[in-house]
Amino acid sequence: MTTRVGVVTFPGSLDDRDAQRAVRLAGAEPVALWHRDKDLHQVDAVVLPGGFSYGDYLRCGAISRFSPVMDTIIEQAKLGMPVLGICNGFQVLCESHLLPGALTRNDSLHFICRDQKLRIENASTAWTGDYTQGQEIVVPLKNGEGRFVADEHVLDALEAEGRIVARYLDVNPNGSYRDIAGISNAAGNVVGLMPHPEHAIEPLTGPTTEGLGFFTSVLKQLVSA
Amino acid sequence: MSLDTVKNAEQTPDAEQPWAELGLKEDEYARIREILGRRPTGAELAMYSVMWSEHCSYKSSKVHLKQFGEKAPANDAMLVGIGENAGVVDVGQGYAVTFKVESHNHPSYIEPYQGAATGIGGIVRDILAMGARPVAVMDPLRFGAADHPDTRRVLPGIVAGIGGYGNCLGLPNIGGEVVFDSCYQGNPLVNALCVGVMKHEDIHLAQASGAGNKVILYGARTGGDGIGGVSVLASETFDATGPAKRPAVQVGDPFQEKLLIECTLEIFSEKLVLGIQDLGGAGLSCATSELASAGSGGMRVELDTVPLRDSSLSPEEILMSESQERMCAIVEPGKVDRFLEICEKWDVIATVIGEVTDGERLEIFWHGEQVVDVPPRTVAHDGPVYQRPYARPSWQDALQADAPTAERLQRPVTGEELKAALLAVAGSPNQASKAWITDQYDRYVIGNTVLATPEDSGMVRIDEETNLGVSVATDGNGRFAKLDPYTGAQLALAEAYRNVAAGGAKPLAVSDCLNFGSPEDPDVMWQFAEACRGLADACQILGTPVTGGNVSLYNQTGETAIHPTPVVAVLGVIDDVNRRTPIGFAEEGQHLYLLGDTADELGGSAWSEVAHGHLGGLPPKVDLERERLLGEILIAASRDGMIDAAHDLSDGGLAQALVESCLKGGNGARVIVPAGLDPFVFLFSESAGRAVVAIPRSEELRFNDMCGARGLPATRIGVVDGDVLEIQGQFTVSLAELKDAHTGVIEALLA
Amino acid sequence: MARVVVDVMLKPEILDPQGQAVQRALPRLGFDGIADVRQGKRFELELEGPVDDAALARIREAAETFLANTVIEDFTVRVEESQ
Amino acid sequence: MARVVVDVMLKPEILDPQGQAVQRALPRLGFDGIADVRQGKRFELELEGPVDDAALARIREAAETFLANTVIEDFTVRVEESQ
Ligand SMILES: Nc1ncnc2c1ncn2[C@@H]1O[C@H](COP(=O)(O)OP(=O)(O)O)[C@@H](O)[C@H]1O
Ligand SMILES: [Mg+2]
Repeated sequence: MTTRVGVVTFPGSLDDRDAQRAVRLAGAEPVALWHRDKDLHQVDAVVLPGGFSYGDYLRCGAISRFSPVMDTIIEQAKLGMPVLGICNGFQVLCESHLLPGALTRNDSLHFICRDQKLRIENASTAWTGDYTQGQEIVVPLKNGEGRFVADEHVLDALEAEGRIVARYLDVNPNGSYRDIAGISNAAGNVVGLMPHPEHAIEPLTGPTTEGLGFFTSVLKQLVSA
Repeated sequence: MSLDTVKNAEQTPDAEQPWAELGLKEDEYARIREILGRRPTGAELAMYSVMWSEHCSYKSSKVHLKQFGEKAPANDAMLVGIGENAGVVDVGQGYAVTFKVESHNHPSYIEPYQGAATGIGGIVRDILAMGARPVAVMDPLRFGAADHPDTRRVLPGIVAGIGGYGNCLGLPNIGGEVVFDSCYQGNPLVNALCVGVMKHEDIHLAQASGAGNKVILYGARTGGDGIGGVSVLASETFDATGPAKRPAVQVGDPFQEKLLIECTLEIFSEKLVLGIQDLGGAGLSCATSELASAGSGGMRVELDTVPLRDSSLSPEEILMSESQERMCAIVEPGKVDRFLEICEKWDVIATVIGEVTDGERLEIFWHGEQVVDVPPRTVAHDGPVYQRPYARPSWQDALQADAPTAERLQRPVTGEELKAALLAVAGSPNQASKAWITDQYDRYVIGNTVLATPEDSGMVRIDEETNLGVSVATDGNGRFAKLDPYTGAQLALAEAYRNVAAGGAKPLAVSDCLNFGSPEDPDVMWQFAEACRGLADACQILGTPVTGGNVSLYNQTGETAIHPTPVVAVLGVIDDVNRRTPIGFAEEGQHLYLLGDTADELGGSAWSEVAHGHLGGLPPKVDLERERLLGEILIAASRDGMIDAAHDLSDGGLAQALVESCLKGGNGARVIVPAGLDPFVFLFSESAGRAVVAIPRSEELRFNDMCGARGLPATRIGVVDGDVLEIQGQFTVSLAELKDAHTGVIEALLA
Repeated sequence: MARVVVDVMLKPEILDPQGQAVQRALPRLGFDGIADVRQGKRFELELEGPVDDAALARIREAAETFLANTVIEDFTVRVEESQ
Repeated sequence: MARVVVDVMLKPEILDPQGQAVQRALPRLGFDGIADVRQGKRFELELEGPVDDAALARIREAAETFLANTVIEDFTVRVEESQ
């Protein structure tokens, strides 16, 4: 049976079709999930895609976090289901308190779209198993509110527990504390990532194909689980 | 104020009416009375005044725009031509593409962020209204001098507004233009383009047919914004202290528009709509009168049912409001429930506000009383038409006589001087990298962007199975058009055409945005007439019809008009986007060829501006047959895998093209000045009809044979190599030095 | 040091998409009875010197020319009451 | 109808790039003597019913769970004094 990976569409989600394409290219079956529907339709993992859900009004991810589908996702994530939040999805995960910290306005105060070099700091989460620790990749980054902030002791704990999944290299594009581009929960099944691996899966349309690993990783993880 | 009903208007024929304040001329007011056989009601007056404004009626430009239809080349690809919200072109495999460029100049000067944002919102709704999914946007921009303090106010706001709205809609920004010139100081130009894709059978038109069918207004609530904006914006000139009348500014809600897009596409996919129109300038006045006049019958609207944001609005205000993010659809009664259900799914407010009648009148009611009873065509299409006087400006001859000859303008001669000139041009605001701006735009969303900034054209894949794609480029050189508006308009088309071809796509069709000064100035009107004539003639020769566009007049500060600025967008199609040609010199060892002829043509050039602040002489000559041949060679070479890089030559000439292609590809080049050519002319002339290409050695013979057989001059000028750009016998400059000069310029000016 | 607060709100006739989004979300979260929400900005300015009339006049000017966009926004300036 | 105002500000220890940008710009515009600027949000809520303790308690809860992200923000709730 093929693995089913759900991709949630909130009102204002933009990269949902891109995430579905990435899931497909990785060899899984993408399943569209609707924000109003509590039912996850037997998916094995979930991607919360990028975009401007609810226009990013109030705070990014703040309104989406209260949608019916999130109730179920929060429940399942706590039981170990792999969940990847990309950009706006990362913001939703922080607002849902599945991940610590918050994402705030870029220090430049501008939206920034660039090809970003990252280092994979933890290759043992559900979404990074196909990378090697320390591997450097380039994927697009595009956000206006991507500056990861958290208390010093939270940051120290993230470092100590190996929960920093990826860091910005060369350029810190948004002022994130400690160059953090992505983090995971303690169990490693929930990952939030500010850059967009789903835009680096085809040589034709991406700067590289080095983003595909996130989507193939979760497949292996699910098969071996 | 008591309600001015139709009955009341009949009984009080002599009541005073504010037609002049609404921008109508005395004879126009008299025409309205004649059409109606009585005085108009307040609501009718509001509708006529906005719909007969310059912006909506094209009263000054119409007589010249006619040529685009009359001279249109026969073109099998045209599915919908001028007259609809946007033209539609067949691109094969059952796909149709629609695209259009529009202006939002004046609002963007007053409120840069919201003005530019709502400019994107408006053009996207036009494309959506054709039945298409919007797939990309572009933004041709013009600003005042780069170092002027007001540019620091205007530019960041406009860029943030375009990004803020477009990014939030999820539309990749695949290109545009940024030009600085002090002529745009009090009149920045914000043109916005959108491309949309649909299947042939999904094309929708703005028409209301079939008595009993329902009129549904959906999207945002109607508020008091932008009331009168249309007539005021398009008719008033701006002085240095700001607009004479401050129009209400509209605030955009891109989130609402995103919902409107998804909701509308779902409605289209279930075939629930007979006719559809977006609400833009003139709001409901425009939508109801245009829908009704394009349909078979009349229309009856209950204005009370319009969802309001402000319950105190009068019927006149509701009819004139330009609240954003609204659409109007004609739906069969049996499909209304499903229509409303889909709107509910997307949290979009939708209301039946009226129905199509079998009469011939547009009738609008308020609290049960009739406030409008008009023949819709008279509102939408029978506006006044002006034959504005025009005459060649008295200063034109002197301007053209002031050619940038070597005697008049000191030219660089030594290698060192040439190198300094190259760095100065590459680092001037107009030629410098625009990354600071374009990095604020999402170019990746949707995952189909094949080419985007800083490539020659923007290209998107429209079918992931077959790899069919389309590309668009926009161009417009106001300096050339000032020197000669006829040639300037043709050069704009030629450059956009060349850019599309350089990427490997076949040019199919044109949209244009004509930005000019006041039509009441005969000099400006002459520029306008010449530009239209030039563009129409050139489109005929290149076989690319104008499918639609927009006119923006009154772009002037006091007596001073902007340079005539026809912005031309060319749409092309490519069968396999994998065959696209990028601009970067990516492979060492490939040979560089210069295609086309280079003459001593520096009138209006980037060099003359940067080195001498000079504008005079004649623009480069246009040879449209040569442009077509060059295009055919570039397309064939791309299709057959003969070239790996191509960059068209325009502002800054070969020098600038080499800088850009080297930096993009991360490789240097060794270049030889061809025998008989002056090194300065070789590097900086802006002769049209040229491109530089990089060719793998294995393809060189085949490529040369093709050019020889077709009669296109192709001169081998060098090789991709190393990490310096070397002009042999003249100078070398390292990539690091080039990058230093070319990047960081815009941010330094705005910081 | 003294604190001056500048509140900047969209003019009443101008669309406030942010406030609307909040207003629509509140009932879904179980917060009823809220008829309208407007969202604006609050600036807290710490002055180096005393908050006298001259200082307030300058801040009012800064609000007028810079902190608020008076084409679409209104503002108020007030000295913060100590809490 | 009565108005309740919720002010939301970033916690003092969180960097506020917007406030800093304003602060940096002010001297360039000729406004000196401003030691610090913080930028936050102001929500104006119009209630349908009376502003009693129960209503304020509910609004405080909405602020806590929704209007502010207490990981990074502080908030205050107050009834607007009529001006
Ligand atoms: N410069 C132009 N060239 C060709 N067609 C134009 C030009 N300006 C306007 N048009 C066409 O005239 C029609 C009316 O234009 P417009 O009022 O801008 O449309 P809309 O009502 O969608 O805003 C459209 O079909 C438009 O494409
Ligand atoms: Mg239209």
